[in-house]
Amino acid sequence: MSSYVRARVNSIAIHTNDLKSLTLRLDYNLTVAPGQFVMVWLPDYEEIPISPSHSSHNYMRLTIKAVGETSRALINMNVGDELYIRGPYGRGFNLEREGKYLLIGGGYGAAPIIYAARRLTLMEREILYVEGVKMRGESLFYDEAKNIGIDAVLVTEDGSSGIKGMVTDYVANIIDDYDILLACGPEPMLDKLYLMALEHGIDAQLSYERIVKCGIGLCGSCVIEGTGLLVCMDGPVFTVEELRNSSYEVAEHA
Amino acid sequence: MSSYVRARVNSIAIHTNDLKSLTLRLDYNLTVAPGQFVMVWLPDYEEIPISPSHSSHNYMRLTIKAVGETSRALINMNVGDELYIRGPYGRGFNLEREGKYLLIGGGYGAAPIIYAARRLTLMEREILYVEGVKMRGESLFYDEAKNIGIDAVLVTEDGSSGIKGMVTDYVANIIDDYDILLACGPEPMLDKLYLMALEHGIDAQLSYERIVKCGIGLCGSCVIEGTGLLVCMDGPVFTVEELRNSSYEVAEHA
Amino acid sequence: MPRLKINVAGLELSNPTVLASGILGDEASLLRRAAYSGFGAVTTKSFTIEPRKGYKTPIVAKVKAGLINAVGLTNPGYIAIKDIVKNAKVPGVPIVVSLAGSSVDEFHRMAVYADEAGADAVELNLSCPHVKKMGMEIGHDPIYVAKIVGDIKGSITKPLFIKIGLSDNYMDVVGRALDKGADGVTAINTVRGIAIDVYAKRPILSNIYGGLSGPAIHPIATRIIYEIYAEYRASIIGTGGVEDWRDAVEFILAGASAIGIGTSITIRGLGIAKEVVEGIKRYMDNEGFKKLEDMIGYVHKT
Amino acid sequence: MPRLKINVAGLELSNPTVLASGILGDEASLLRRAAYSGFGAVTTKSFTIEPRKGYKTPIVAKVKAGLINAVGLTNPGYIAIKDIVKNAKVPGVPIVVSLAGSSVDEFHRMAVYADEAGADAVELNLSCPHVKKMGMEIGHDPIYVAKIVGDIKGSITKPLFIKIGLSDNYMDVVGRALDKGADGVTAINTVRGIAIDVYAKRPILSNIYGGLSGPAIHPIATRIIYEIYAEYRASIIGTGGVEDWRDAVEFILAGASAIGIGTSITIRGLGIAKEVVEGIKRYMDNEGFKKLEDMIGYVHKT
Ligand SMILES: Cc1cc2nc3c(=O)[nH]c(=O)nc-3n(C[C@H](O)[C@H](O)[C@H](O)COP(=O)(O)OP(=O)(O)OC[C@H]3O[C@@H](n4cnc5c(N)ncnc54)[C@H](O)[C@@H]3O)c2cc1C
Ligand SMILES: Cc1cc2nc3c(=O)[nH]c(=O)nc-3n(C[C@H](O)[C@H](O)[C@H](O)COP(=O)(O)OP(=O)(O)OC[C@H]3O[C@@H](n4cnc5c(N)ncnc54)[C@H](O)[C@@H]3O)c2cc1C
Ligand SMILES: Cc1cc2nc3c(=O)[nH]c(=O)nc-3n(C[C@H](O)[C@H](O)[C@H](O)COP(=O)(O)O)c2cc1C
Ligand SMILES: Cc1cc2nc3c(=O)[nH]c(=O)nc-3n(C[C@H](O)[C@H](O)[C@H](O)COP(=O)(O)O)c2cc1C
Ligand code: FES
Ligand code: FES
Repeated sequence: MSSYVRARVNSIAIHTNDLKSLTLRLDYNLTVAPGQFVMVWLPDYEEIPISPSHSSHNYMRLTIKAVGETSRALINMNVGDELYIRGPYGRGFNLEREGKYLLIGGGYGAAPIIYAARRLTLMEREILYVEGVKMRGESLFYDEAKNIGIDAVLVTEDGSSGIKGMVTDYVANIIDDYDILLACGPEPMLDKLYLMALEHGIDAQLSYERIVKCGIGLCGSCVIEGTGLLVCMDGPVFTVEELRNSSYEVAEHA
Repeated sequence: MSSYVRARVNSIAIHTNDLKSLTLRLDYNLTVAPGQFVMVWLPDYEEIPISPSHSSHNYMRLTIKAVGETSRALINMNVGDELYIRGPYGRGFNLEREGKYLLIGGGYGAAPIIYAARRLTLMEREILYVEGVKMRGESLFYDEAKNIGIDAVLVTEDGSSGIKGMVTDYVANIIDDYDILLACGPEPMLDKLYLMALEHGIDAQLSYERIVKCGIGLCGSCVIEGTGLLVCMDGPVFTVEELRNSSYEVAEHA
Repeated sequence: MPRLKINVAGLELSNPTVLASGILGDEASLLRRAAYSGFGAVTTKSFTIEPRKGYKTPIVAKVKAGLINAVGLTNPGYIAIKDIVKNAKVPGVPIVVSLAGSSVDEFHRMAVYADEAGADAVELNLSCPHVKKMGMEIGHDPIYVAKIVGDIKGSITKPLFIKIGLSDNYMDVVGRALDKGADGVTAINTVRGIAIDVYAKRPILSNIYGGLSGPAIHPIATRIIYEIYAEYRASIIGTGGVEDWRDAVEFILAGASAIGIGTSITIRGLGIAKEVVEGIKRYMDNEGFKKLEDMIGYVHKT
Repeated sequence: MPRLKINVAGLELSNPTVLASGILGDEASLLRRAAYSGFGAVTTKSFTIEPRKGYKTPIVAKVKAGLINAVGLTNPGYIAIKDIVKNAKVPGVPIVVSLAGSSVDEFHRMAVYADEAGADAVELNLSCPHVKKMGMEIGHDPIYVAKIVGDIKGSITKPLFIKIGLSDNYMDVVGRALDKGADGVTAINTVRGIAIDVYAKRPILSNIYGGLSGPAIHPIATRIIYEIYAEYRASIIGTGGVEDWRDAVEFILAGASAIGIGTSITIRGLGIAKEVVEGIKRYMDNEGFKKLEDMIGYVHKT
C-alpha cells in the first residue's frame, strides 16, 4: 500500500445529473491497469474504491455515479479542487489472451471497460464494445468508442437509442462469436454473464464489487460471501473458473 | 548498520602469546575493503572494532592483540567456535591514487596494511611494505609479504632482525621516494608520520583508533578530540589534509 | 525433521503460526481459507455484544515502519459466533474466538456463548487502542482484568487467553490474570499512533487515532514477551510485526509458544504462514533444535 | 521565501531542526560540527551528577524499523557542562543542555549550574527507558515531575523543557509540568524494546533492554505531539524517526514548533538538517505557508 498522491480536478464531463467523469491531474505518476482500482479520499468525506475509465502517467479519469455522500461530493467537485488517491490495487483484466474480445459495460461499470477497450485497440486486438443502459442519454462511452474507431453497440432497455432490450439478452445472441468476455456492471448482469459463460464454455473475466474499506486485504470487508475471495486482492476482476472453483453462488436475481 | 553475520573460527595463526590471527568462515559473504573495520561480538564479552588483515567473500582474517577481556577471549578461541560480525564500517584506504605507495604497519596495525598491500599488488602498483616491531619474533606479516613477492622491509627496535631502529626513523630516510603513504599502528608512530607527511608534502592516509562503541556515528565515543571527526564514520583512515583542516593536534608523544 | 507441533496452554497446534485477530475479519470462508493456507490456528475478529459497523474510511494508513488501522471493531455481534465457528471449522486448525466487552458481564456472556458455540479457545481483547470503553481502557486496569478473568474462568471449558497491549502496567495485568486462571497471553495488540497526510494536512484515519502494527512494534513485542516469560513462564502467543521466520524465531527464543501474524499478510499474502513454518524448520535443523519446546524461551537459559 | 525562523518557548532558532539529545554525545567539537552543519540548535547528551561510563558493548542493535540503543547515559558528569558549553558555542546556534537526575535536588543543582554555564535552554530527561532510577522511572510520576519543575523554574533564567517518553500518563505529566512553569516539551524519547540475535540466541544489547528509535516510533510521536498540542497548545520539540522533510512536516502540522533529529543521522549524516530545512521550505512555498508559525498545529484548525 502506498501513501496518497494528491490530484486536482482538471476537467469534468457531465453524463447525467448523477454521473460524471472527472479528469484528474496527479502530483505524481500513478498508472492503473484496466480493471484495477484506486482508493479515492475526499477529506471530510470517506475514501471509496473507483476503477478508472482512463489512466496514463499523471492523468486519470474517474467516472462516478452518486449513490451516497462521498460519491455525491465527488461529482459535485469543481475544476481545481483537490482529492487524494492511493493505489493501484487489485488485479485488472488480463488482456494478454489471444482471441476475439467481447466487452460489456453496464452503467458506470462501463468505466473500466472503455479503458480496457482502448488498451486492446492499441494492442490491435479484435473487439466489440457493448454498453447497456436504461435509456438514451445515459450512455457513457458509446460515442467515445465510436469516435476512436472501436466497434461498438449501444443497448437501451427502453429502445430509445441503439438496440432495445437487456444487454445480457443481446450478448446471449452473439457470445459464441467471441473467445473472451470482459464485463463490469450491476451484479445481476454479471451473474447472468457468469452463468452464460459457464454454459457456453467461454473464457470470461468479470469485475465484481463489494464494500472495499482497506483495499489491501486486511479487513475482510470485501469478501465475496462464502468464497473466501477478496475483491481488493483477488479481484476485482475474477475469471469464471476462479469463481466456480471457490464455490461462488449467484444470488436469486440471476 | 547491518545485523550480525555468524562466523566460525576456521584456523588460527599464533604470532606471539598475545597476538593471533583467526581465519573465520562466515555464514554469509561480507567483504571489507582494506582499512575498513568490522564490529566483532563475542557474546558474554563485548563487541570490539577490528580491521581485518584479509577479507574475501565469506572468509575473513582478524589479527588480534590481547589488551583486555574481549580481545583476550578472542585470541583464546578454538577452531569451530562462533562469533558474530557486523559491518563493514568506516572509510578504508584509498587505493585508487596513482603513484608509488609506501605502506607502514606498526604492531597489530600491520593487519589492514598487509591487506592493502595484497590488494595494491593485485592492482599492479609499485609498493614497499614496511613493518615495525620491537624485536624478532613479533613480526606479523613480513614473511607473508615476502612470500607473495611484495617488496618488504622489517624494522626492529632492538635490531634482532631486519633493520634496527624506529620504523619512523627508517621512513624518514626514504619518504621522498614515494608518492603515497599508508599507515596504521600506535598513535605516536602515526603522529610522527603525520608531521613528517606535512613537512614533506606527501599524500598520507593514516588509520587512527579511538574507542568505537556503536560503529555507526551515533554515540560520539570515537571522536578525535577537538576535531569533530568520528573514527567510525569519517575514518578510521584519515588523510593528512582532513586532519589538518579539522585542527588535529598531535599529542606530546610525537 | 524437527517437531513443530505445540500445545499452547491446552490448545493443540500443528504448527505455531496463528492468524491474528481482526485480520480478514469474521467471515467463515475467509477464516477457512486462512486455515487451509497453513496457519496452525485462526483467530476471529473481536466480537462485541451488539453488531458494530466500524469507523468510516479511511480505516488504514501506511507508514514507513508498518500500518495504522482503526477499523473500529466491525463485527456482526456475538450471536453470529455460532454460525461462523461452525462454518469456519477446518479439521486440525483450532479457532480462537476473540471478544471485546465493556464490562465483566459482557465478557462473561460472550465467553460462555463462544465456548458453547465450539470455539477452541477464547481470547479477551483487553487492548484495542482505538475504541472507547473497550479494550485498552479496560486492559489498563489490573484489578478489573482479574475480575473479568476470574468470572469467566470457571464457566468455560476451553483455554482462556488474554490479549494485552503496551501499557505501563501490563506485567501487573498479566500476573493477576494468570493468578485468576488465564491459560495464556497474546502479546501484543497494536500501539496507538497517528498518521498525517502532509498535502491533505490532516490525520488520515477518520478516527484520527489508530493502532500501529507491523515491523515498528516487533522490538516492543519482543520485550513484552521476554518480560512475561521471564517473570511468569506463561504460554504466550507472540504477535507484532512478524514478517518472516527470523522475526518468529526471535519471539520463540524470547518465550513465545506460538506466533500471531497480521499485517504482513497484506504484503506476503496468506502464504506467509507456510513460509514462516518452513523457515523455522530450516532454522531448527541447522541449529539442532529437535522440537519447538526446546526453543521456547531459550534466551533465558543461557 | 518562507520564514523558517522560530521562537520555541523563548529559544530563538534560525530553523526548526534540533540535534536530539545523546546523538554524537557531549564532545564540544562534535556539537560544533553539528551546529555548523545546519541544525537550528543542538542538544547535549544528558548529564548526570557523577560521571558515567555507560554500558558495555553492544550498545546498539539494528532492527527493521529503526535502532535500539542502550548507551547508558555515558557522560563526564555535570561539572563538564561549563567547558563543553563554552567550547561548543557557535554563533546563532543555541545549545540545549540535557540533564538526567535521580532526585529533585540533583536536577536542581545541575539545572542551575547549566544555566550559569551558558546553556541556552535546559532539558530535563524524564524518559530514558534503559537506566534505572533515572529518566523513565521518574517521568512516570506526574507529582514528582511537577515538583522537579516547580523547584527549578524560579532558579534559572533560560527556557526549561521537559523531555517525555511514551507512558500511560504523559498527558498528566505534561499538564502538571506546564502548570509549574515548564516552557516547552520535547517529545518523544525512545521506546523500550529488545532485539534478539537468532544465531547467537540471546539479546544483543549488553543491557538486554534498550530504547527503540527511528521510523518505528514516528507515528507514536506524531500522536503524542498531536495530543499535547490539542490539549495544551504547548511549545513542542517533536522528536522520533524524522528521516526527511515529510516526517518533519507531519510533526509541525500536528503541533511541533521544532524538530529533533537523532537516529537518521547514522544513515543520512549530519547533512540531514539542511535537507530537512530545504524540504520544509519547498513545501511551504508550494502550499502557500509564509511562515513556520502558520503551519504549527495546522491540522487542529481544519
Ligand atoms: C473495485 C470497485 C470499483 C468501483 N468503481 C466504481 C466506478 O468506477 N465508479 C463508481 O461510480 N463507482 C464505483 N465503485 C462503487 C463505489 O465505490 C461506491 O459507489 C461507493 O463506495 C459508494 O460510496 P458513497 O460513500 O458515495 O456511498 P455510501 O453511502 O457508502 O453507499 C451508498 C449505497 O451503496 C452501497 N454501496 C457502497 N459501496 C458499495 C459497493 N462497493 N458495492 C455495493 N454496494 C455498495 C451502500 O451499502 C449504500 O447502500 C466501485 C467499487 C468497487 C469495489
Ligand atoms: C578501527 C579500529 C580497528 C582496530 N583494529 C584492530 C585490529 O585489527 N587488531 C587489534 O588487535 N585491535 C584492533 N583495534 C583495537 C581494538 O578494538 C581494541 O584493542 C579492543 O577494543 C580492546 O577491547 P578489550 O575489551 O579487549 O579491551 P578493553 O578492556 O576494552 O581495553 C583495554 C585497554 O585498551 C584501551 N582501549 C580499548 N579500545 C581502544 C581503542 N580503540 N583505542 C585506544 N585504546 C583502547 C582501553 O581503554 C583499555 O585501557 C582496532 C580499533 C579500531 C578503532
Ligand atoms: C486491520 C487490523 C484489525 C485488527 N483487529 C483486531 C481485533 O479485532 N482484535 C484484536 O485483538 N486485535 C486486532 N488487531 C491487532 C492484531 O491482532 C495484532 O495484534 C497486531 O496487528 C500486531 O500484529 P501484526 O504486526 O502482525 O499485525 C488488528 C490489527 C489490524 C492490522
Ligand atoms: C544513541 C542514542 C542516545 C541517546 N541518548 C539520549 C540522552 O542522553 N538523553 C535523551 O534525552 N535522549 C537520548 N536519546 C533519545 C533521542 O534524543 C531521541 O529522543 C530519540 O532517539 C528519538 O528520535 P530519533 O528517532 O530521531 O532518534 C538517545 C537516542 C539514541 C539513538
Ligand atoms: S477491503 Fe479490506 S480486505 Fe478487501
Ligand atoms: S563509535 Fe559511536 S560514533 Fe563512532
